[in-house]
Amino acid sequence: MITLSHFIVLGAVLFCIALASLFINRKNVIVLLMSIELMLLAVNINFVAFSRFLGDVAGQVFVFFILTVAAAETAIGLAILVLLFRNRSTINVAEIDSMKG
Amino acid sequence: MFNHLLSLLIWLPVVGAIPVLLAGSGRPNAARWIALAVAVLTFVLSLYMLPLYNAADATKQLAESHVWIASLGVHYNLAVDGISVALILLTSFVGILVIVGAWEVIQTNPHQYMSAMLVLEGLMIGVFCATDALLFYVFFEAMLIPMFILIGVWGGPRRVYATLKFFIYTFFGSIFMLVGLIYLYLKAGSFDLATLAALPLSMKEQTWLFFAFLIAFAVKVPMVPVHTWLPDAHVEAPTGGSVVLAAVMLKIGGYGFLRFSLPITPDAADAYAWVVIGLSLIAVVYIGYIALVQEDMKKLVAYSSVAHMGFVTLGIFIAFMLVRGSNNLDAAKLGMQGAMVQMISHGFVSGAMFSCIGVLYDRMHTRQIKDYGGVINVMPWFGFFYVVFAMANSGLPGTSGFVGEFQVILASFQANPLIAFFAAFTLIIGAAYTLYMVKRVLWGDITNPHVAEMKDLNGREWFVLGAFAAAVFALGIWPQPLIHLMDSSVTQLVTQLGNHKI
Amino acid sequence: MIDPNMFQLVCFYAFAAVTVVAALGVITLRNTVHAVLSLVLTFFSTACIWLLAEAEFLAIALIVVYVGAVMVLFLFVVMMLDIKQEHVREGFIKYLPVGIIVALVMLGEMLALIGVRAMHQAVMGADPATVAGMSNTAWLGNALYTQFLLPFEVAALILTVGVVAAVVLTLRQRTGVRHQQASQQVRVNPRDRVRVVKMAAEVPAAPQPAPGKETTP
Amino acid sequence: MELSTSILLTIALAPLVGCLLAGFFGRFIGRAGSHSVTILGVAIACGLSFYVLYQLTSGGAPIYNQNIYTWFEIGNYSAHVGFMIDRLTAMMMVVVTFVSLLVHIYTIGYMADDPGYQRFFSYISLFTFSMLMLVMSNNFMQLFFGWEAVGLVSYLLIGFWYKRPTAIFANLKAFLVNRVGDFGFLLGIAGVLYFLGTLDYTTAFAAAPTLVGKTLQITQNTHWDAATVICICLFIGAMGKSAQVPLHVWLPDSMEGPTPISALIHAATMVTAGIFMVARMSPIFELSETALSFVMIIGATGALFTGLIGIVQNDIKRVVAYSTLSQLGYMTVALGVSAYAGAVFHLMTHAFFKALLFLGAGSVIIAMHHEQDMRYMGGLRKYMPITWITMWIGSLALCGVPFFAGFYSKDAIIEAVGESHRWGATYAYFCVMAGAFVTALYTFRQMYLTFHGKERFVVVHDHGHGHAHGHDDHAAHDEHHHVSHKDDHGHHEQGIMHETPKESPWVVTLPLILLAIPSIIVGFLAIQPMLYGEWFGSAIHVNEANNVLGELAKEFHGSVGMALHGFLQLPFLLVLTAFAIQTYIYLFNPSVADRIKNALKPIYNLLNHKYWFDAVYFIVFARGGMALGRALWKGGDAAVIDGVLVNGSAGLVDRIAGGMRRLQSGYLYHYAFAMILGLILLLGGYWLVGQ
Repeated sequence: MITLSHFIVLGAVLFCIALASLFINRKNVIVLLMSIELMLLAVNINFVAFSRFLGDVAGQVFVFFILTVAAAETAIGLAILVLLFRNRSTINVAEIDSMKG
Repeated sequence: MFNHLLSLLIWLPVVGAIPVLLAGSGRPNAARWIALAVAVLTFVLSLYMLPLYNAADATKQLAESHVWIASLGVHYNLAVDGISVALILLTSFVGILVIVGAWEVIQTNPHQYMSAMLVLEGLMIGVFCATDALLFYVFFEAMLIPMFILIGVWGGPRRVYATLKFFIYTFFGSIFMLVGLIYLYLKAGSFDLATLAALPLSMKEQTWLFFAFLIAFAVKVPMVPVHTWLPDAHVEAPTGGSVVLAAVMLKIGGYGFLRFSLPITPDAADAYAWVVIGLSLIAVVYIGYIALVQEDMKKLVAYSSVAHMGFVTLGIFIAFMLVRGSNNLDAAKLGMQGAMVQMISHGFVSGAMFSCIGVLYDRMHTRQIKDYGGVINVMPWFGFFYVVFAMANSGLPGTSGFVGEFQVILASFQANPLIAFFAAFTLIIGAAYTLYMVKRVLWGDITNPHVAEMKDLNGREWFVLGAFAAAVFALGIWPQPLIHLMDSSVTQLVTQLGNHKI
Repeated sequence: MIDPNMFQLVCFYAFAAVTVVAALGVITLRNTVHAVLSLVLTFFSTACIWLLAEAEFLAIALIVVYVGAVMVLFLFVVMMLDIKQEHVREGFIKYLPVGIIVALVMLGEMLALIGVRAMHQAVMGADPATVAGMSNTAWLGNALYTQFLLPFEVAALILTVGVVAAVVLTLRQRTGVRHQQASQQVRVNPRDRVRVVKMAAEVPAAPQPAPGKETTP
Repeated sequence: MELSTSILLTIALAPLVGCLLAGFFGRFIGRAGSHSVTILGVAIACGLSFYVLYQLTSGGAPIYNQNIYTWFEIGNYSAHVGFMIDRLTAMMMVVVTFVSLLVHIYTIGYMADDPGYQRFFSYISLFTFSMLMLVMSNNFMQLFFGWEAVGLVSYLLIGFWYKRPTAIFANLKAFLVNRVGDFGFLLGIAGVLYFLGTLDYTTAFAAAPTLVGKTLQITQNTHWDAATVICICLFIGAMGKSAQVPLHVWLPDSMEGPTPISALIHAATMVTAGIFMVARMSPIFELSETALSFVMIIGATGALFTGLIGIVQNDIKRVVAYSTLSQLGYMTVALGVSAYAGAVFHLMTHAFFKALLFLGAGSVIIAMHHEQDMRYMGGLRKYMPITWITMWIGSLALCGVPFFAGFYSKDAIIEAVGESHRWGATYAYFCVMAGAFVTALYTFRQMYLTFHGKERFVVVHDHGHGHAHGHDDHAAHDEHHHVSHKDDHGHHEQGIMHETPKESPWVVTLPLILLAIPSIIVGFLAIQPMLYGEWFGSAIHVNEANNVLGELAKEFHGSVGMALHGFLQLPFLLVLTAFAIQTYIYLFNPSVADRIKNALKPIYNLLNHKYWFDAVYFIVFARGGMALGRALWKGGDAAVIDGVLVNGSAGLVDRIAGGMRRLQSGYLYHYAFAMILGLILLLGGYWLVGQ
């Protein structure tokens, strides 16, 4: 029997993997963006599971919106990345510190 | 037109600042003359209060009332009593003298300087007229801006430090007042001072409010230990700024005690009168000693201001001990009147002292006492005025400096001889620091060759110092007119002290 | 015969295992192209898990929209940019322990908070869409176009803005290339082009006196 | 005939007008104009004062007591400016204006070449005005006004030669020491207002008996007798103004001022204001035995011990100054034994002969070209006979030789002390008796050193430098003098004269002669009415039990009888002994003086350093005050309030902000990490709460 906790644990594991990625891939923006996708995915899994288990449509509608926003975000993020690479010839986050106080 | 005399007094200098500003740096003389005309007109108008004001009547007079912020119940309420009239007269009088005093001293952007002065004058008059707590607060805070500009733009080398210290200190204090006012508003639903005075408050509420007001006004007066902004602000301020600061702005602290602490929180004020009295006595003795060793003339006079303002707070709060302790209303009035006279007198004396220092500074560009010595040899007229004001500063009878101190000491003896003992200490220490400065600046042989080149007073400086001297002597020789002007208001205040609000 | 419930569970574990392994691949693979492909796999297996939860529309949308569009975009970008691999992987080993610890702590906390408590929740009941008497897509669409119409429109707008922003950001004005400036051509004003200048007729100037003549008497 | 307000106002204001004219318009009206206008003012005041005195004594005028205007009026408390003229006041007015007039005239000669001529006249007229306000007052407030105003003029006049460091030190010292007295005085006035509810003399004195039994609560368990507190506080004021031990230190230093003011202010009038005040307050002082004992002991101590210092002084003016201190002690003793009339009587005779001595010393100083050291004088009697004779008259009056004015007043005081049974009277009696001997010692020493014996200066007719030693550079010259007066070897210029000393001009000698006359006769004429008659009337109040003068009156058989009797009394015998000793030492065997000095080295040092009063005061109060001030400034204001509280809180904000700023590294992963950390903490928190 699949219970709600199966989904939630899966979501949590995915989320934590993405989280670990933030630390180990701290230099690579592309992987960081992908980690964010993973996190959103983890969230989406939870939403779908709750929607299914509670019988509420709002959860799935929300996943729909998250997908929309994530797509937009990815598009813009990648655009910025391209721009960045064009200007600085690197995607190393450590070198992007012009905001440092 | 005279139905709105108070409004006119407030807004004439403020609006008058606009043409002064428009005259621009290209036409400095136009700016000066317009500013002088506005100041003189304000003074004349303020004199017109005297026939309109009925000194025998203790109620507030010449009232104006308009709704300002309807949703908060804030009114543009103006009215004056005898104390306000006296302080407004002082303000407009000093207003003329600072503009004359700055005539050719301020060379960079005189139009801006003059207009800042006029705005400041208007706002200070506003503080003395306002009978709505929020309106008072607005004037009280707005006043800081022109002063901030005056010190920050035309000040000395450490002006940034001084302005920041001045601004943050006073702002820190007034925040507490604002909180107190908001609490009172929530409780009473009005900012009207008369309503607030009639509002019953528990002892706990009164205590909190009392200390909120105390912090706000103690900074302004200033009382020990929140006085350290004053020496710095004075040292860095241009002469005119110092004069206004010492002569009028400090009085607003004492005036605030009368308008807020006394009527709104009488029981707490009574319970904690010993705090204020203790701090006032510390101001007299401790600050006296500090003034003794100052090497900068302005700092010395600034510290002496703190000591003299100690008499104001002492006189106000000694009244509590006399009314509630021994029901000695006459002695309480004596103390309160002493405090009021001391405020006016200190306005003249400190203003004059700072003007004197300004005269020296314009010639030598230093305020260090050690750079002077033997000034009397080359500037006899200046020496005359300097000695007069120094004597007034050390409370010599016949000058205004004596009257208030005398009354406060007499009154405080009635409350407790020990208080009088410490207060009377000013006779020794006040004379010591003032005359020690006179000795080092005025007397002696000329040691610095620059002193030998100094010129005696010109006509403009003569006018300024002469006007101050006339006021100092007039008040010292015959204080009764001033006392009569304030008598009914003081009587009413003292009677109010006896009313319990719990 | 295998119990359908059991079969579902086995399927879930299988897909979940693939998801987790693929996700680990995403964050550990040196080659970014491989990492992207690994992410694609993650999405695929997640879609399968969603199918298990009978969220068919979203599962298909995930594959079509995400794998079909977004991941391809990723691939394009990765291939387009010339990224030095070793440089980008700096500090991988150094921060690995920290990452693992933080992730494990987080996981522990999450499980402790939600997962374990939810362990005793009721098992999957009947599909709400079926209960409502429609397909999953219809059920979702019904809600989306009635109850959530305004957010739906806003989401559309966000997507549009995203697209426009991405284009604007990457648009490059090349210098030295001559283009036809249509907007300027339209805005032109005749007065800017021709100016009629009126001039006085020329008069011969009076002869100037020689300098210095007066100074020598 | 009643006294009219306008006459009294004229008396008070005429010198003020003179002062203002000479002060503000001195440059326009010139030297002659300045001295004419001020002398005219004082002469008017003096003439009218005599008229007032005449009206009060012979004209049958009642006591005048009216307010001129209200100074302030608050509830029941009020202060006025007004005059109360009774015989005590009238006598003081006459003394003040008369001596002042003579000093004005004298100044024409003394200050002839001084650049500050007009200023000087302005000051002494201002002084006359202030002193008149003091004595004519009918209330405590105006008394205090006059009290402080004369202090101000004294300050200005001591520092008249403002280029001299010693002068401007002395004037500051004088003012501050006086302020210590005024401190007590003001508290005394506050006490009067507290207990008697008024500042007006008549009302206050009428209410004075109510003070009996009242106490002043100082702390919970400390209660002081009201009358004693008030009297001692008031007397502290008198101690400052009348230079009583231990507030006497300013008076010798005040000799830095020009000699005319030493005569007028620091001998004849201002310093006696304290005596006058206590006499005026006699209804209050009579209520406290303790306070009167205190007054008596202070006075007796001053009478003897300051006189001793006079013996070792070499500066001619300082000898007279210490003599003044000693005589003020006598007056104070008289006050202390309730012989107020005796004190006031001595005040009057002293005003004449001490002014004479000072002006005479000034005349000598003129002749010696501002040399004040007696060791470089000697034998001057043949050069300046008028000064010599008048000085002798003054000296004999001072010593109390019968028939001279001083005899009557001083002998009355000594006898009154002998009659008194007050606590400490025995000590006081010893002091005044020994004081008489000491007085004679220093007086004859001074006279011999100055006018008799060999000339200890050389006249060098050096016309090249002759002008240089005129009055013009007396400031510089005197500076030399004051430096050298510390070391005994003298300065190379000292003792060298450029012209022969000669008698001073008539403007100088005329006042001497005019003062010599009352120095001889005034005691003889006035003792009967002033001391033993009811001349002062209600002005002075003495309790029957304390009335020592009443006791003396029983034995009084006329002025002549008293004088003849005086020849056989102990004081005169002491004077005679002193005369014999000094005559032997200074006329026949001058080396004895040095031998005595060496034999009594410790005592000599003690006296020469004025019992170390000045040194101790300077270290404790001046240095100590400055050190305390500096410590409070640097430690309290700068370190604690500004350093810790004000800039400390600003610094704290700055440091915190600095730390926070470092957190804003600009690296995304730092922010992300912070978020994650926050998330972990949040979840942990939830978890803990859930537990």
